[in-house]
Amino acid sequence: MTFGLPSDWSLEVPERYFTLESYDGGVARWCPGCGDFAVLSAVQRICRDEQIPPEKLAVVSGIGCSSRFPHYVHGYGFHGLHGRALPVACGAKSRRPDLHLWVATGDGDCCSIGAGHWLHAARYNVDMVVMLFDNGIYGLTKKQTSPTTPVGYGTNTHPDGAWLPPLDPVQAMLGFTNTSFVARSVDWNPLHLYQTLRAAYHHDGTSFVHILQRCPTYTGDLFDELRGDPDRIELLTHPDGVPADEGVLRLYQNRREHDPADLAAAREQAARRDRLPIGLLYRNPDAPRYDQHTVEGLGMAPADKLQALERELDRFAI
Amino acid sequence: MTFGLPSDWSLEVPERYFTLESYDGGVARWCPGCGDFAVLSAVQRICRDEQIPPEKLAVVSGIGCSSRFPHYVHGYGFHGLHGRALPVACGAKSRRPDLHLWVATGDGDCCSIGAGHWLHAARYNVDMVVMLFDNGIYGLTKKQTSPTTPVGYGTNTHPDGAWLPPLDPVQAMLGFTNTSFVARSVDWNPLHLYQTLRAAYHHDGTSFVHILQRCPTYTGDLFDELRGDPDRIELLTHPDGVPADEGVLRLYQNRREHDPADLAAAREQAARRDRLPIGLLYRNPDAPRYDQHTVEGLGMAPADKLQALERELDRFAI
Amino acid sequence: MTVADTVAAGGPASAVPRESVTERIVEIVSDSGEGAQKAGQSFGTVCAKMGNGVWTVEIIPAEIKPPARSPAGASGIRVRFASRPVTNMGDQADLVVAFNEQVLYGRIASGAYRPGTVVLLESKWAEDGQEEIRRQYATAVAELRAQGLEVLELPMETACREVVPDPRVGKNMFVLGMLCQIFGRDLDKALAEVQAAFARKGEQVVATNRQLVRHGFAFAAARIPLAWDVPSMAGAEPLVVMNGNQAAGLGILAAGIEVVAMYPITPATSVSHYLGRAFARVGGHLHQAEDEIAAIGYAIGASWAGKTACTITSGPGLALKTEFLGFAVMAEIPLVVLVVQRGGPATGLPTKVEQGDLLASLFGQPGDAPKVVLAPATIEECFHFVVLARRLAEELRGPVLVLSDANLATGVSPFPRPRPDAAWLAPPIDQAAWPEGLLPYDWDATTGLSPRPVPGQRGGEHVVTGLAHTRKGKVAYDPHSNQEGCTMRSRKLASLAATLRPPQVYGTPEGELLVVGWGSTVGAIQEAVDRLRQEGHPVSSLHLRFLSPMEPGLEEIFSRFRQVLTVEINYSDAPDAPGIPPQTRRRAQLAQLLREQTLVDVDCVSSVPGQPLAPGGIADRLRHRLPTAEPGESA
Amino acid sequence: MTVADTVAAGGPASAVPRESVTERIVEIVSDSGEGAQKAGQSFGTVCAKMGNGVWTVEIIPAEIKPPARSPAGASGIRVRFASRPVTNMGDQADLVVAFNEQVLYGRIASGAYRPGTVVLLESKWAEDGQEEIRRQYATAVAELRAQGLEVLELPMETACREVVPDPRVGKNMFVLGMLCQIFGRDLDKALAEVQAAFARKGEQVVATNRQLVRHGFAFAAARIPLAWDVPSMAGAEPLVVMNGNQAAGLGILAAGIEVVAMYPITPATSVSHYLGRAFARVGGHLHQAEDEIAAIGYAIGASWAGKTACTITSGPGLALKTEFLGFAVMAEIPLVVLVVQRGGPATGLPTKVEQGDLLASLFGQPGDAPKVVLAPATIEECFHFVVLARRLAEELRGPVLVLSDANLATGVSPFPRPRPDAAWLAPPIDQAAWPEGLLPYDWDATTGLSPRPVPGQRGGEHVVTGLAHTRKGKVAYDPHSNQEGCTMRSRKLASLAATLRPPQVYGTPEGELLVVGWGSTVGAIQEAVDRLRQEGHPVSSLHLRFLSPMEPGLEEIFSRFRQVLTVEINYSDAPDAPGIPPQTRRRAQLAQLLREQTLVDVDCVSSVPGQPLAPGGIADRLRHRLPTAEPGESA
Ligand SMILES: Cc1ncc(C[n+]2csc(CCOP(=O)(O)OP(=O)(O)O)c2C)c(N)n1
Ligand SMILES: Cc1ncc(C[n+]2csc(CCOP(=O)(O)OP(=O)(O)O)c2C)c(N)n1
Ligand code: SF4
Ligand code: SF4
Ligand SMILES: [Mg+2]
Ligand SMILES: [Mg+2]
Repeated sequence: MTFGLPSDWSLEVPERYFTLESYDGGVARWCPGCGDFAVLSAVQRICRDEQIPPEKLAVVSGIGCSSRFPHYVHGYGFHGLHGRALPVACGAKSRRPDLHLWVATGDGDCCSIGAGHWLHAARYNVDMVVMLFDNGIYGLTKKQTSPTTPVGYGTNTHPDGAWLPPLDPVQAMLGFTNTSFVARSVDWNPLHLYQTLRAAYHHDGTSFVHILQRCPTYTGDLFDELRGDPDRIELLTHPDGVPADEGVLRLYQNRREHDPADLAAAREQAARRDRLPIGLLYRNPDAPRYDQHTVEGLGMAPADKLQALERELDRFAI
Repeated sequence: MTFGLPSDWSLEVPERYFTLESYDGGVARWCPGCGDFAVLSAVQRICRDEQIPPEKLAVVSGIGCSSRFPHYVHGYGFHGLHGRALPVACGAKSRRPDLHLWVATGDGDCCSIGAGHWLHAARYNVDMVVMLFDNGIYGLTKKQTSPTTPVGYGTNTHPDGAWLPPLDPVQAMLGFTNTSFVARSVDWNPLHLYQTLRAAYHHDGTSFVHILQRCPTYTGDLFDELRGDPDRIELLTHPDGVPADEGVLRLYQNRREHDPADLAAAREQAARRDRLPIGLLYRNPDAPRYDQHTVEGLGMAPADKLQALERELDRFAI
Repeated sequence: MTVADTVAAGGPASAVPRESVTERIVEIVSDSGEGAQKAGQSFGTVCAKMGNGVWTVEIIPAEIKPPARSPAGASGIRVRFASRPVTNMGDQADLVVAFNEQVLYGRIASGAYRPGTVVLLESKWAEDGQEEIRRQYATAVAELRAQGLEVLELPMETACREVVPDPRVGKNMFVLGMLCQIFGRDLDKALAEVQAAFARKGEQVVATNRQLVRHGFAFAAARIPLAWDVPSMAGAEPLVVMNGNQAAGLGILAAGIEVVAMYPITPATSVSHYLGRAFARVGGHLHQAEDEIAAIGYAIGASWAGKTACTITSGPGLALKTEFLGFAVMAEIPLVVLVVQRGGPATGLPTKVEQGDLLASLFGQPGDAPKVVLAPATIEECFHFVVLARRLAEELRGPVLVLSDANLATGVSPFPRPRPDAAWLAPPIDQAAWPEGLLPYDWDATTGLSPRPVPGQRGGEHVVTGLAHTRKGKVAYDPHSNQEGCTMRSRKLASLAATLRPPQVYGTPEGELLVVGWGSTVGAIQEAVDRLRQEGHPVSSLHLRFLSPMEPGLEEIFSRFRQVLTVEINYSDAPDAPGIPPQTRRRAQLAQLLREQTLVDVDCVSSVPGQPLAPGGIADRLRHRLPTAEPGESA
Repeated sequence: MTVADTVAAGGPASAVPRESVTERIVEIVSDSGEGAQKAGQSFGTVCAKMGNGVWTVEIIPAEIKPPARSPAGASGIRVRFASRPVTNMGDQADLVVAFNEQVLYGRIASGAYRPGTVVLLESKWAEDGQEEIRRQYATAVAELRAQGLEVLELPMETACREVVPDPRVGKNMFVLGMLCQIFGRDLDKALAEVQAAFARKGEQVVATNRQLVRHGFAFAAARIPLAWDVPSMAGAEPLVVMNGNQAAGLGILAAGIEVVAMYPITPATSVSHYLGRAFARVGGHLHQAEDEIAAIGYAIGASWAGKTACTITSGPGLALKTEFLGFAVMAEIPLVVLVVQRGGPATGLPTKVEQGDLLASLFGQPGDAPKVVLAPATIEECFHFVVLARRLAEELRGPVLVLSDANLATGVSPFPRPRPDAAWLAPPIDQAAWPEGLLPYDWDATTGLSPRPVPGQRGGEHVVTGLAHTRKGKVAYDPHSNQEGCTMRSRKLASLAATLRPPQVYGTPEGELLVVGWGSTVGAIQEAVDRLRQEGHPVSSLHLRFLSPMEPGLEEIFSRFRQVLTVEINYSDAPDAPGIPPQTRRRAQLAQLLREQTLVDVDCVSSVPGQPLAPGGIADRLRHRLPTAEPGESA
């Protein structure tokens, strides 16, 4: 067994520099044109730019096309069960504050089977980035209705079109208790995606990023309108928000100065149906973080543990 | 087997009149002073006032003190699994539009283990009343932290006080997609409770009623402030809202005319921390109802089924 | 002149006499999206229409869209057809049409071909623009020949160009034509298939594809020196052709089930894809739930409030339904649970074949949860067992599990058209007044059976609960009530068992070796038994369809054989593995049940390749356990 | 003059000589909230301190606050103490103190008393204001006497009033005093207990309660003609006294586990109640998750990222963890799973005793999920098995299930104080660089064991997945990889089995009947065996602690007995039940495993009363299966 070797938290000799290749987990096996590729390279670039040691990189996912994500990143990956990425991630972080935690989850994985964990993950607010890949469909299982499939959109389980109004993940998250960071971006704008994910990475707490993700294979036309007419999108700007590059500003002429500290305004923006707001909707840097609580007692010395243990036994001694 | 007997949907001879006793399921076994008693009698009174035939009464619950509810109502009861009342209720209603459906669920049952179903039940919006018994604790299992336990409140799993901010069910529901009715009442005001549940009963769709429920055994002091000082409560009034009796108006001097059609206003009210709004926060009578879709094809004649079946087989014939 | 030589030489079909054979296995392999599967299905249908027994199975790549020309990306179809009914995909292929050489590697790795298998290979790669591809192609052809495959390089795309600008769409129909010529199929039947397949896409498309079929037919006549005939079998009763998931879907319709609640999961999902289109036509309601727990909860709610509902899933979903299954047993709610097994444990092998959920189906629930477990052995039984399951669920007032698997789910084969009967349909919901004084759990002391009051029945008001309860449905924690409840629920299985007949032995009723199987392996096992018997080995087989309760008389049957072993597609420790003493050896799942029940030393031959079993493979693994046969017996 | 007569007559203790006996069973029963349990626990501790073996178990009503004076509402405690170690709650009580007569009915129904049991009954009801109550009381006393119970009516509350205004709070300590007098207990020890118990509540409260104890002592001396002595046993090694859930909690501390994730469920929750207070003191983190799936997911996440974590649950929660348990097996994540069994199936009997989760623990997962399953037999083992489980989970790189039950969870008994060892603690998380070229699943071909790279280890980067995978952790769907993975995971159990020794037979190594048990029944079974042997029956017993893999040598042990049967608290069809042919008889859970493994015709004596087994009850059920004993043997 490898256990029992001396623990060493500061093994960093010699100085290392990480390139994009340092995070390359091998050929990604998504369909040509899949939006997941864009997210993958954005994350790899952030890791490079932040110089995250690969061994400190923890990527957790559920099941789905998007949940294949960890396999394509060089680091420690946890490709778990459908819908269960968030509890695993919270547990992983509970005693490992040193790990950089990213979660990849799909609209079905997070909002359908994982919905209960999703709501509670917001409450826990542990420090991680949650990337919600929303392609409006179940991809891996070949085109069944997902909670975010538009009404009337034909799928294999609803050939005559989905019946229920599509779930709005952003409005839902803004209703959850203790949500501390909610942003939205689109896979087809790498600049905005990068800046959004990077802002999420720098937020202390759970950063939810709702990513509109193209699935050319099953919902190729889903975002045609948004992509064809950038005016259907409204760019949220603010000094505390997602920094907007030149290119982004050029493309999205509709902008709104939105203070991410204002929850009511965030809910209002999220509820709009005329235009789709992208950028940072809400951020509360002061929301309590469960992971600050869970690390208590970390690294207590064995001798102290044994002493405390004897004291516990004393309570039951006769 | 009892099957195969002729079906008969209109057996109503002679005229029947139902009294409170008609809905009496036997001695309720809650602790003395438990708020559940008040809810039980309110529901029984509504059944009497609405003259619901007991055999058409379907009461579904999960597991918990509050989920013992069906046992104490004379009617058809489903005392199911912890957290799973809502999927069962939706299934029960799917082909039985004639049943009057009530769901009893606790803050743990609905908001913790049942959270995923809760969010999706809002989307389905089938016609039923969902009574969320919120005593801020796990009662049946003897005082463990629930999602709604206040920060710092001592429980058996958190003797030094709950750590996470308590989940706000009303704000959550107002963020869910397709929520069509959200109200709040308190067990210690029978008049308001009755009127609120009755309004819920008359709403077409899923009516969520957040009931602040006393648990003298484990959280006896939880609502002292609210009960001691009625001014901590703000009564929501509106022609489309919960009708307020004299007694209620006398007790609650703080009132606000709130239009339940206004979602933004509802979210604002729900977010307030100075006073607790009770009454109808939100109502959308036009939200699509899944149960209007699920009944399609109901009662198709056997002969027609066999014909259709032959046509199906033709598709595979060679 | 051998096939090898003629093929090597090439030349017209007329160069060889048309040889009559009893069966052939054909594959079409390609990159995904090249239409190989459509061509194969059409060819299979033509063969079925001409009176052959047919089994087609699709070859599916791991990813949704694998890169082109990758061995792992092999996509396509296998068609096995014969002069008798075909019940499985068989051993190695006789003929394969390949659109590129790389995909062949994937198939070879999974043992799909043998020396002598004829490969009709697209030859365009030889002149490809990329030097790399030209080299790959040359190497591959050499390697294939070295392995003894008979490779005939053909410019199929070039030929297609004479009909269509872009052969990528269309060459599949060209291949259909080729196969019709090679196997002397009735061209009109093929053209009719094309008509049907493309009707929706308009006259122009139909015309072009018919043209392609004719063209492929002519091309083969001129260029491919192969001519086989697989005579049809007697008997012209009306047939239907479909896969096991479609059959199960039709069974749901025929059973009069009105509510199916599911959550998508491979390989079960295609049942709901079928229902998504068809269910409404018979007035049914398909519910895609937010997860598997909600799906079974919804189905149980629907059953409770009215007609018996159904939920459909596979391994991981079955795991999530564990708690609710126990509830359905405890509260006695009728329910049909269709489990299309896949490779496990955990997410395992989502698209692959395994029979690994037997013990979980019987024993998954904490506490004692007796329930009925059935396993259809054929595509036809996928239909009829669902009809049966609905009835059993109501008569026994509880859940009935139907264990299908990925092999049945994806295999396509013809079977006699069912004759739906009004008696199969669920009766209307009983809303008559409930008999005065009759209790909600009026257990018959011997059978454990009891009638069920349905909401709406005046006087039947009661509460169902997952807690221990009395005949009145009242919660009770006393020793007697719990013992009685458990006993009554278990008694129901015994009362069903009493109605079952001993299973039929395939082969002679006594001998050296009895092979016991369950589920989709029946055809492969019986073919293996046939071969061994022809070699003179006294081998018979037994196939179980009821796993809980089991069919009676097994001890007596086993006693007539010197060896009894099960053949299963699930894990068992190899008997000769290092550090595996017999006492702690972990055996195949059915073998465990049989040993416990009969105390006979039932051995097992099992593995988890993720593939259906091939008759030849089974025969090989059994042969070395057998004494060498006396020649006499082979007659 | 018999006890009966003296008791009937009443009078001072001095009226009878102090009789020395080897054991006594005492109960205090009351409405809930009357402090009976506190009094009983204190009395038990006093007995333990005086060197007796002790087993106390609380009597818990179904509802949280049942109405007063209701038979179903019986709340209280049983204390069994003896001149030897006590391992179970025993048979019928010798003495019962009752605060009202109604609660006695509930106890009688569950067979707690026998003719001759002495009842010290509160007499105030005879003069109650309500005529109804007076009548109930009179009827009950008559009925109790008619059933042969020795009822002594005592004005306990009146007596208490001399010390406190409201006897409802306080009479429990008065009873403690009474019991000390009756059993000649050291009054100072009792007063010390009171001191400890009430210290927090201040001097005044302490003083009053000490006063009550003294008063009860005197009262008994003056009014109760009973005087017994239960001599202490030899050996004065330091002891601790606690219940099995506290022991398991301490085991978690002693194992160096730092993360426990759970969701509340009876009867497992009290472990987390203890951890809620104690865990932080050793630097641990208790996570109450949103549900059981999240709890095990959180624990698996914590294990994956660092130290082996633990999750705790009972039946319904175990059902929900089914899928994740399969994942832990597949991905090889160390995990400790503590299952405190209760009555099933479904919600079943939440507070009651059952051993019904054995098969679900072994076979619950779809696909093959080999895992270690242990069952502590005593409260002491609840502590040590958790320590063992953590080590096994790491060495075998997978989940280890520890099956406790409601009997161990609620029983309180002294055992030798453990001597915690630094070696028991989990080693610090290894963050050293991962050896160059070492694969993440470097399975040893024989043992299936492999070292595990932990996040943070440079060079060990890889992905864990629930899909079939290679030694590199790469997803693979090919036949070889899946077969190899399944084999390696199964091989791990064999390698553990190889290290196990055959279990020890209790009694002679051969004879007529061998009784096999597992879990919390060991004490009751061995007492039953003792009694039968005293009657001259050649009966022995065997107790299994490893259920997966099983301890070796069972066939050999079984071969030395004419009959082998299991005694279990789970369901089995009665052999003589109507319509239950032997082939389809559904047997007790361990019996099924033993039959499959040994092919010995292992029978079973099992039932689901929701109660712990009593030695007398077991002996009765075994006796009629035995030939009448030869007198000679009884020596
Ligand atoms: C418990 C369980 N249920 C169902 C499945 C089948 N399944 C795999 S992925 C998936 C949904 C994928 O959709 P989404 O989460 O949106 O991810 P995407 O493929 O679209 O990226 C489903 C239902 C499973 N693997 N496990
Ligand atoms: C699957 C499962 N997990 C846990 C439990 C134990 N349990 C029963 S009720 C309950 C929570 C009760 O709290 P709540 O839902 O708020 O209802 P209350 O008792 O407060 O009315 C729990 C955890 C269970 N019965 N089943
Ligand atoms: S199916 Fe859709 S989501 Fe999945 S890989 Fe292909 S394009 Fe991407
Ligand atoms: S514990 Fe609380 S919630 Fe439960 S019955 Fe008693 S008072 Fe009511
Ligand atoms: Mg998706
Ligand atoms: Mg509660």
